[in-house]
Amino acid sequence: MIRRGLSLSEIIIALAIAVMVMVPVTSMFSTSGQQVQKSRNFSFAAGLARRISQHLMAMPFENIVEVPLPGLAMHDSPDDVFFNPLLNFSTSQSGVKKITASDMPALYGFLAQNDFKYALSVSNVSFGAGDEIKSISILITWKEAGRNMIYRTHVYVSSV
Amino acid sequence: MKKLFLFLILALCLPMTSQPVMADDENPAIEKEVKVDVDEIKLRSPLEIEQAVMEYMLAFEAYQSARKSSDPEVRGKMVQYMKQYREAYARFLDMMREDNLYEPQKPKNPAGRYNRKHMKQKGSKRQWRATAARQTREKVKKMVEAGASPEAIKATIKESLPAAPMSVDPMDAAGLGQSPAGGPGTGFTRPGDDDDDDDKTTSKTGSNLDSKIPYKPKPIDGPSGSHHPHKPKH
Amino acid sequence: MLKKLRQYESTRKGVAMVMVIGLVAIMMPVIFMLSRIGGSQTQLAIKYHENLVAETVAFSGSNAGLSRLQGNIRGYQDLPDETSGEEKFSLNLRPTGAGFFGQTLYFLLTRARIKTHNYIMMAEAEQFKPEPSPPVLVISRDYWNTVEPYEISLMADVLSMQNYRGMELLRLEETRTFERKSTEQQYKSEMDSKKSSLPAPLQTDWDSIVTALVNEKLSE
Amino acid sequence: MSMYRLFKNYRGRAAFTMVEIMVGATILAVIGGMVAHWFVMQRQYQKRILAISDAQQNIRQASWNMIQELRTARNLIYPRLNADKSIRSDTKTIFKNFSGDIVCYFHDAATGQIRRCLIPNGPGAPVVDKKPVGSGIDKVAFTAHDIGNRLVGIYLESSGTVGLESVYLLNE
Repeated sequence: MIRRGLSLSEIIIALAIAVMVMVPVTSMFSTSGQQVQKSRNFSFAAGLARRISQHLMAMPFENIVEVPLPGLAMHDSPDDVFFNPLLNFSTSQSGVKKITASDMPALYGFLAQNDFKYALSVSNVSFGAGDEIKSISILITWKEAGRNMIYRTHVYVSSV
Repeated sequence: MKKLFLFLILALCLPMTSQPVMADDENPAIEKEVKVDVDEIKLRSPLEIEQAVMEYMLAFEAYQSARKSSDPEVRGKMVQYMKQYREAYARFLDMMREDNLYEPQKPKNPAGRYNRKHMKQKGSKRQWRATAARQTREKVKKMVEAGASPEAIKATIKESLPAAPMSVDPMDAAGLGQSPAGGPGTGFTRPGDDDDDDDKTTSKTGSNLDSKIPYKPKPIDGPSGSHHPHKPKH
Repeated sequence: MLKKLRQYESTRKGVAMVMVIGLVAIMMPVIFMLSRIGGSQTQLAIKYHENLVAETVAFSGSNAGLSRLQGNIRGYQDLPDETSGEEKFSLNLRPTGAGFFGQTLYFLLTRARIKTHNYIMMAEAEQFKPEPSPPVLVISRDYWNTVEPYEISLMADVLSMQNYRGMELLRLEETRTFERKSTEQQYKSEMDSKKSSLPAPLQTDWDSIVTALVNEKLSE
Repeated sequence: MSMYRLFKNYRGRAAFTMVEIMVGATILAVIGGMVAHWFVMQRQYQKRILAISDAQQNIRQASWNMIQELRTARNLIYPRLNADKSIRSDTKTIFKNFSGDIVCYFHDAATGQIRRCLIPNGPGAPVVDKKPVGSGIDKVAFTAHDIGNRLVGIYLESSGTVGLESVYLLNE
């Protein structure tokens, strides 16, 4: 019998197999890219929620109030205790930096692009006979590839 | 005559404002693990101890009131209030260290240890009064909210400290015609009995509390690379 | 004709073999590089993220526990796990003794575990006896944390934590005693003497820092 | 038939011919070119993704290291609110840790590292930790937010990625 070697169809099949191997690998790679972007937003949101939870501990109890959905944006927003003003390297009020396009362009761009917002849902809870504990749900919302995303955490702050 | 009258008032009012507790409701599982040298313990005057506790408690109340206030003036004094609380608490801890009632690396049970010695020396436990000094706490709170200076608060706290021991030695009380559980008509109860039962934890074996070398479990693969975040650097 | 065809066939075969060898030579490193890049990075990212989330949950749980104690609820030994958001935390209350006003002294242990990441918060506190109207006074002090995989419901583990913490408390006692026993002048000169050995960025503001330290120095 | 001939017949050939190699190489060159182009594009994309991922990683790591110690610290010594009660930021922060010792985190812009320095609250010389608490950090701001000196905001920036954390110092 004469050995004919690899036929064209064999090569095509071989190539097809190679392509079939490559496609998932490349798609896996592009998903890992998306994953990184996604995890950046998620992790940023978790950081924001943590930040709010920490500020709640330090602020006067009675000032902890509801911030209803759809929530407040962090950029171009009026002063609050959590995000604005954000920085101040000077020794007086005049040097404060807020999250605006002029003060902090990079952060402003990122927040505006993803439309990051925060909301607080506050309820008084009573574990005993006292009514001096606030149970606070912190919600961070943002938009990612046209989808609405949410990160939620929960803290208790007591008045005593 | 006046003194006798005052004494009677005190004897009648004190038990009404405070309640006796048997302050040795130790956690049996933990106590079993902690070696306490009873002979080393010093029995200081109870009044001195009660004053120290009352002082740090009231100082904490002042600090806490300032912390929760929304008045910037009041909040501005927070740092001094905290300093006063820390100082008062440090004084109390010093006292406990001197009397061998407390060691930093062992669970705290100062009243329980005091009573062990009391028991050994006098054959009975001292009856401590449960009081959270409610009225004084309220007073301090109101003063802080009204913007009193930390010095004024400190002075008020000093003035409000008990002048006579709040706790009772059952033997002395017996000598004065009082029963250990309180004289008739004083409304003595044993509040420690109704809510302390849940303090008992189940005993688990294995401890090295008294060894200075800490028990070291297997480190987990933490990303910081160190298996203990606050390993003393000294 | 047949001979020509056979020659042609063998040429095709050669081309195919060169291509196969070549493709393998090109593709293998590409696939290798791609697979290397995606995985490890995302894994590390997830690890830290989980660590931080565990910490947040434990913190929240500890707050919840202390709030409950202020509302005079006790007996955490038997409490089921609770959640903060979607993550679970467990609480354990371990009374260690009594204070002179009959207040309960205890540790409140809170543990959050996300996969292999562990975060335990240990709060030492004292709860004064209930008054007619709660919430009661709870003085919570000395929070301490660890990432060791301790079981907060096991006595041996809790004692180990107490032991570790005790070592740091011994140091606290030293620093506190140093502050209390030295005069303002002594304290200031000790702090001033450190200036020359500080890294450059600290030296610039060190004088004002010493002023703050001296102002807040504990005294007898 | 000799063994050699037998072998040659069986294999059909001993080596590739020039034509075979040239045709194969041409096709490979075309494919290789396409792959190389795609590969370069991917590398650029990867670099961007990796930069973001690294930046996130740097931020998370630095946050985690600092938050753990700050959480159980006793009070903030520097920075503090301005005289007019406005917030105050700096590239370093100094606080008393759980054991009452003085700890400083400071940013070294030249190396992009955040370093930790332990200053004994008592006799003894300051020691800078060998290992940085954070690296690859372009900008840092520690901001005092609270008059009680127990709340510090942490702003971290690494290759355009930002982290906004805050820590409340728990110890009374």
